[in-house]
Amino acid sequence: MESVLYNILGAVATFLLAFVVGMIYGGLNRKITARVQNRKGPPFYQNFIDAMKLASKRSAIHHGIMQHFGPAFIMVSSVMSLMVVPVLTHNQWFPNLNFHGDLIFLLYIMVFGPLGMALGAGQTGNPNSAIGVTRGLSLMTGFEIPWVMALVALMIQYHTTSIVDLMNVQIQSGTWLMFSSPFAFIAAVMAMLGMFRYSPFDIVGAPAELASGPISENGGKYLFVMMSAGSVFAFVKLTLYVDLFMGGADNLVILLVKTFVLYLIPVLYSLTTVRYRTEHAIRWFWGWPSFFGLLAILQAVFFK
Amino acid sequence: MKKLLVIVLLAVLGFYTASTFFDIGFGSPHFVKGIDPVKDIYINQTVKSLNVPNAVTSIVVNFRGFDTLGEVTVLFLAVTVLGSVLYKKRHEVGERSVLFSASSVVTSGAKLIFPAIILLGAYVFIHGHLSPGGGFQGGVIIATGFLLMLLSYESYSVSHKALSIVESLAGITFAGVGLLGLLHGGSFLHNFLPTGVMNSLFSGGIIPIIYIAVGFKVAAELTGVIYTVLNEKGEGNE
Amino acid sequence: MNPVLNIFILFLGGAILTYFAGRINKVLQSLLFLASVLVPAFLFYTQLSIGQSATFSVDGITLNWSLNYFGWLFSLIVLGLGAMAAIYAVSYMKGKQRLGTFYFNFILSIMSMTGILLSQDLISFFIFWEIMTWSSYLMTIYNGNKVQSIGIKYFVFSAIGAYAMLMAIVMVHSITGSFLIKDLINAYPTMQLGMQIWIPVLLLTGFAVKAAMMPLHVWAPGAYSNSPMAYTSVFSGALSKMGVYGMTIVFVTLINKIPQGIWFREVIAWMGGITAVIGTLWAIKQDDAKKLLAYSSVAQLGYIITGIAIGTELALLAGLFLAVMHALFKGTLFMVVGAVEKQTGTTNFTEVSGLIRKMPWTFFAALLSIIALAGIPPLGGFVGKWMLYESLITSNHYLLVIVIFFSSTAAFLYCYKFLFGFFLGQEEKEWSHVKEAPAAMVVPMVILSLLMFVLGTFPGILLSPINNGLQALGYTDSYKNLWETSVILNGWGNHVVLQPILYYIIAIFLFFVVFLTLKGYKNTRYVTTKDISSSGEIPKEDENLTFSENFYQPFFRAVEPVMRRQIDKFYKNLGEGLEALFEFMRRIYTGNGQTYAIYVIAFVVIMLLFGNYLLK
Amino acid sequence: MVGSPVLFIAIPLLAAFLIPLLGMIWKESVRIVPGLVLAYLLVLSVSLLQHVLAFGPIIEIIAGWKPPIGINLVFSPFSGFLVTLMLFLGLLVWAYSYRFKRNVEYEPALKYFLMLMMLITGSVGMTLTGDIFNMFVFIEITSISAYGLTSYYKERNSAEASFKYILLGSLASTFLLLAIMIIYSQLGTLNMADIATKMHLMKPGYKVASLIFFITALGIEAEIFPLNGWAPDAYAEAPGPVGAAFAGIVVKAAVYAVIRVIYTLFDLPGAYQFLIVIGIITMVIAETAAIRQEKLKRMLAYSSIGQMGLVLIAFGFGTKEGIYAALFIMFNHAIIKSLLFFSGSYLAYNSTEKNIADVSGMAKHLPLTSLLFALGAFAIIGLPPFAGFWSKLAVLTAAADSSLWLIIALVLAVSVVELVYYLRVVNRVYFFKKEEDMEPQKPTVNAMIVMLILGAIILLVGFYPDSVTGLLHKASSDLMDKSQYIQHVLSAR
Amino acid sequence: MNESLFSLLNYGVYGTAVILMLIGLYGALIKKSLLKIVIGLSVVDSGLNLLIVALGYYKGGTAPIFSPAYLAHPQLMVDPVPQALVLTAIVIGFGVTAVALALVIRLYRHHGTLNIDQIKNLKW
Repeated sequence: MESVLYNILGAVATFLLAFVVGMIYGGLNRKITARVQNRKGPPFYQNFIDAMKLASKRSAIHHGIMQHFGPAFIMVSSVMSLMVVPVLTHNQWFPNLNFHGDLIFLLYIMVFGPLGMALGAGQTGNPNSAIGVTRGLSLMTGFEIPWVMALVALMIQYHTTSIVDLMNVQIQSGTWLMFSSPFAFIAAVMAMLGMFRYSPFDIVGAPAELASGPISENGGKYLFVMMSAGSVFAFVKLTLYVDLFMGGADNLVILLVKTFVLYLIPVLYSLTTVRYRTEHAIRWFWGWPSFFGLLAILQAVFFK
Repeated sequence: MKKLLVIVLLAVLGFYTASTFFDIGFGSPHFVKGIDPVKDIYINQTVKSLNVPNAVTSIVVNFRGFDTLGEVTVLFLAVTVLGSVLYKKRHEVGERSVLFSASSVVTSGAKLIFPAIILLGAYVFIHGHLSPGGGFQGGVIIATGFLLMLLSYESYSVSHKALSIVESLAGITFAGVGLLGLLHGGSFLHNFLPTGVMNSLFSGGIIPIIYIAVGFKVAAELTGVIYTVLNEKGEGNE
Repeated sequence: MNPVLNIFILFLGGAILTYFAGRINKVLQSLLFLASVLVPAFLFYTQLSIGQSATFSVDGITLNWSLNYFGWLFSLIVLGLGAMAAIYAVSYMKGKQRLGTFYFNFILSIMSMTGILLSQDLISFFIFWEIMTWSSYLMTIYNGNKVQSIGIKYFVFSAIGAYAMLMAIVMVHSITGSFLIKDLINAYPTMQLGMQIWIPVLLLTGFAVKAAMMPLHVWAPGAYSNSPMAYTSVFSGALSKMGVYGMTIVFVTLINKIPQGIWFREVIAWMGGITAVIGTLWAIKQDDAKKLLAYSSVAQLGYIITGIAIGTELALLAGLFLAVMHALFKGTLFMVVGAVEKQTGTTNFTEVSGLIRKMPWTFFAALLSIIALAGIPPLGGFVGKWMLYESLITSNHYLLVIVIFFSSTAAFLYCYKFLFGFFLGQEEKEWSHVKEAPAAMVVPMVILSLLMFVLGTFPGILLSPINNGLQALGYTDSYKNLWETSVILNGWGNHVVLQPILYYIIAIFLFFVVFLTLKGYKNTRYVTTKDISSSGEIPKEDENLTFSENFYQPFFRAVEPVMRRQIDKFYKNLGEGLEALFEFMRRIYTGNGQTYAIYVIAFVVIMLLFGNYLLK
Repeated sequence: MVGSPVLFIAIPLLAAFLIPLLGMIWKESVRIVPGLVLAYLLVLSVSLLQHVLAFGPIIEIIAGWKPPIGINLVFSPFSGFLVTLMLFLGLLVWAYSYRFKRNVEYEPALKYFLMLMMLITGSVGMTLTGDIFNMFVFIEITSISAYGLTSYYKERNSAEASFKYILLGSLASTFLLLAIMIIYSQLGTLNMADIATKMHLMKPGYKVASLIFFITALGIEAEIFPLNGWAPDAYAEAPGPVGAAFAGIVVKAAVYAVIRVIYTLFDLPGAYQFLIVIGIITMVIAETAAIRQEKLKRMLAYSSIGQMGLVLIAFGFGTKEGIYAALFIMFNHAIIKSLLFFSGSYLAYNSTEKNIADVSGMAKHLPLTSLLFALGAFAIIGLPPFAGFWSKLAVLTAAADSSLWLIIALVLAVSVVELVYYLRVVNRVYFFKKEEDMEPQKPTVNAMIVMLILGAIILLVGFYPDSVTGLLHKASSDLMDKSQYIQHVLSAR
Repeated sequence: MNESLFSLLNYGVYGTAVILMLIGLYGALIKKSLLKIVIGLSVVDSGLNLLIVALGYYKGGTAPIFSPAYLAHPQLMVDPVPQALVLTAIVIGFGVTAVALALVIRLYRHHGTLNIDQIKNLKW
């Protein structure tokens, strides 16, 4: 009974951590972008202010029940992913529901959220929402390919479908997978660019074209939920990459350093590029990233 | 092109047929060695069992009488089919048309010869089992008599009904005799009557009966054919 | 009397009575129809025990019908879905033409599928197979003369398959002298290599057609989308599973017994994968719900085929689990389309939108089915997919797993399209009169979708009969005791307990729904879908805000090169070529009697020349 | 002895001669008498068949002369089975045509029924006879009746069809006589059994020549490609029931003759291969020609030819299974094709062209007829659980036992073609809209009964094939046993 | 009759018969007029009948009729069987020709022509 209590407390703690870190990273992104573009930019805690504001608002209208289910879906997705991904190695405060096959589970639960949100967005009847959703889903078919290739490469090389096992492999051998399986890492990172939907893959939200994309009809608490879910999700992804390729983290500091370094990749890449059209984005993912994914698989098959 | 093809095909066909028959040989018994052909049995049994001099007749009427029954049926059917093919609804039936009338030589001559022809025909089929000839030949001769009359006289007509009755009765006789043979002798067309004295008119059992029936039948049927076709209204001579 | 026989007599008698009952009374006909589906189904589960058999001798051929666990497993699909679809059908078909034909063929289809599952010899298997084919064919062309070519396409493919099967059957007979399946299985390992190859190839061709495998799938979209929807749910849900049933038997009892089987497994598995991708891509392109679901069926069957072809136990479990799940969700989805069609008269996404508030229960069923279809936990599709990936990876099919994964990711596209197209989006005035479908239609859909939920959360319920079925086919159960707790063993020896994670999902989901969504929903007021911020402006009353044309245009710009090559076109060209050839052939009969006579002479001459040549 | 096989010939001939007389007395009798005769013969043949199955073949001697001398009729299980089948179908055809409106009102009814009876008698004679020249006579009886029946309708192109038939028929009789004479010139006998015993004495060159002439002559009647130019036209132009009679009776007799000649008369093993080859060609060309037909009856005709090709293939295996399969197909084909002709005639009743398009939507107006047509179509394609399936299975099994895989594949491929063209028609009947100018015609009661009987047989054989297979097995073993045939015939008392 | 003359006759009779048949066939296959086709067919019949009868002939044989002189010498008779057969063949040939001619009449009525190339309503 006590362990259950610990688990629940730990889960809440993990969630809070993820929320905070995700929010801060979001703020930092805005700041960095602004600085690079020679602007001052908002403070890094701006996101917290926004969130507070949204959370304190009260929604007055709705377009149907699905609109309200959407945020719930995405939140569930984020939380579940968070539960599955180990935050710190061997730390009882950050327990997770790790099990064999959780990598595959993760792949699915991660798309659960966007799909739920898409449903919510759909019911609003705002055509822009639907357009954004179609773009988002299409884009997903793009980046999932290299991403899965990278994961499959890891799975077959180390005969496991468990994240924890992969972390253990790195601990035992002492090398990070990003060095022992470089192609998989490259493919995964390229896929990550799409996952974060920063430029050049930001056509989904496409602020200038679509008013505000799929989330345009949500406001107040719902926007808050979505925003926090997004932040948690960003944290989950970064942690997952760290776990898989960078040997995990023994304590929070290392975790933050590693994730931040990783986070800089999409952020900085977004500064140097202009937005792709959806089909170009998809093809881009099916080009070099997939090629690297293939190399990763070949490596895994032939150099075990 | 088509012609050439046909000629080539026919040449090959003719070559094969002819060479086969040349190989078989003409004028001498051609059966393979070591068999006794049926014809010997036929010739012997003609005298022995049937007491009839004409071997062809005995074959046609008795040994292979079944064929003859079929043959008569074919003729009967031909008349029927002819009637069906040339059938016209009643109002369509017109007068027989002739190109020109026969001269008086023909008409008076025909009248004169007609009974003789009929008589000859009757003679031929009645003596079918004794001398060359028989029911078919006699029947044909009789039919020529009717043909002559039909050609000579525009108005000459034969009663379809009468022809039909004759035809049917003759046919029934043939089949009936055959069935009687089945009843009496255990096999169809069995020669159940006494064969009598050879070379006399009333000999050979059922053979003369059947041949007479055939004679009547052939006569009636051929006449029927001629009459039906003649009644067809020509279209070139309106 | 033998209960096995009783069931068939009831089916057949019911079918005939129902056909003619329409002359007397429509209500009576419907009742008879229901009775003749439900009563035999009831008897099947109450009177029949495993191993019960009936044996006849027909024309010197021993026919043997008996029930084993594997057949029992599939009977769940056939009779369960059949019963639901029957209830649905009565309401769906109300007021339609040719009811007798529909009911008759419906019952015959169910009967023939039951027969297939009971057949333990190839002849009765084939007989029921063909009855199934023609009864479903008659359903395909039920809707009139526009669909003639579609129906014929279906039947031609089915016939090619069935005849391939028949050829295999006579091959078996020429070798073993018997038509019993068990004799085939016993004799198979000692056959000549040629036979060992040909028999499975031919059998698989037959099954692949029904299972809509890749080069033979072209009939499926047309046939699925043009039958009455009440039947299509059976057609796609259960009937296609007969192909899966046969394939499983062929793979497990024949192909896996010979060393060359590896080639079969690889080729068929890849074909399954390609089927999945092609089906998915085309499904995304469709603007008609029926077509979309039809292509989706093709794609889903691709997964199932892959699973079965891989042939490891986990893969078989995955394939069969997916088969059952597919029957459930695709059956439900076709019912949903039927309901929408019944209420609105169209199934085109570009015409219908925003039905969610009009048909909430239908939407609920559709939502659950779509979630299951997409393979998202905690509904049933996920467990199957998860096992499939596990088995693919652990059996070293690295590229195949990518292919499958791509197709299942792309499946989200059409899943969303389906839900959005019908239920979400603008609530057009045109459809303001639409009401929820009748209860008799809604109840089966809801029951089926709840079943999906239960099976997805407690997969052990389904996995243990599947395991029994596999044992009936000769698999030794390597981890018997694990089923109770839904533990799965993958190829690397890792034990997996899926269930807790599924509970967590449900728990968290409920938490958010109850505390966030419902509360918010209560506190807010509904406004129409016209009341939105369209780029900051309030849209005008007549402004078109429905987005349904070219839904996934960008996606198709990306995949265009793949889509350009169509297998349909190949078949079409082939068909046209054949027709031209046939037309040429019949010109042999010129109509000129003399030509015929010349043929005769030519025949004689040629024969003579040939005969003489032979003599020399 | 229950009765005598010769009655099969004698009674109808007697009746044929009687009918004109009776017709003068009572008009209706021209229609009734043939039916009575056929009914009687059917009873006779059934009882004889039972006798024969129990006690062995009956050899009927005609005119009291033992077989090599006289003509004999052989009522064996094989021929007896075919005769029974023919008479049964003949009776059905008669019953169907009894009130066939057109026959009664517009045409010379007298001749129709007479010719029909003679057609059947001729076919029966062909089957029963044990003498090659007698066979020739019966073939001629059959053909002349067939010419007449083909050209029966006046307003159509029937005369053209009939003329083509007669052109080829004349060639057939020419070649048949040539063949007979070549054999006679060598062996001095015309009796089949006798010829069979002496055949080994003949020079191979003569053997081949006479066999080829035989096959050509009989092949014209049996619709072997390329000798079957007449068939589609004749089927298409003859009255509907006559088409059924052609398919069910005449062709069966001709095929029987071909088989008798090849199996019993000659001892050339190459002839079996020849049967297979010619059967395949016939089947493939006929079925491919059928698929492009616009006319219903022509389509049925080509289908019929195709089935005959299949029968020849099955006979060509030369095994007992093959013969069994062939007989089974012949049986099924007789039943099913008759049903198709019968019901098809009513579906396209008021159409002069008998286009397939004309049957569209008839299901609504003629539900039972359409159902029966569909049943027939399904059965002939070989869909289980209808009759055609079992015969198809039998032929495939027989082929498999001889390891003729390519032939199996070909037969099955052709089945697909067959399926397509039948389905096109069934689709039209059921799922299309009726053509504006087509007036449906309700079948008469007797026609309906006939069709229902045929449908019932199809279902019976489909669900319970054992009802006929026992008979077929006996018949097929009868044909295989050549020496027994010879012994039976030559030792007749 | 000497041998060489006889062998000439040998070829002559069969040759004539076959040539008759060929002529008849040529007429039936090539000539366009229906009447000529029918005539061709009956010429074929004639040739065939001649062939059959010739087959039964034995050198020096007499008619197969037992006059008292030949009663003891049946072996001197020609073969009676072909004669009997030819009788049947002739009659049947007659029947067929009659029907064929009737059909020609019908065709002429219906089509107004005797050219077989124009009578092709039934084809394919």
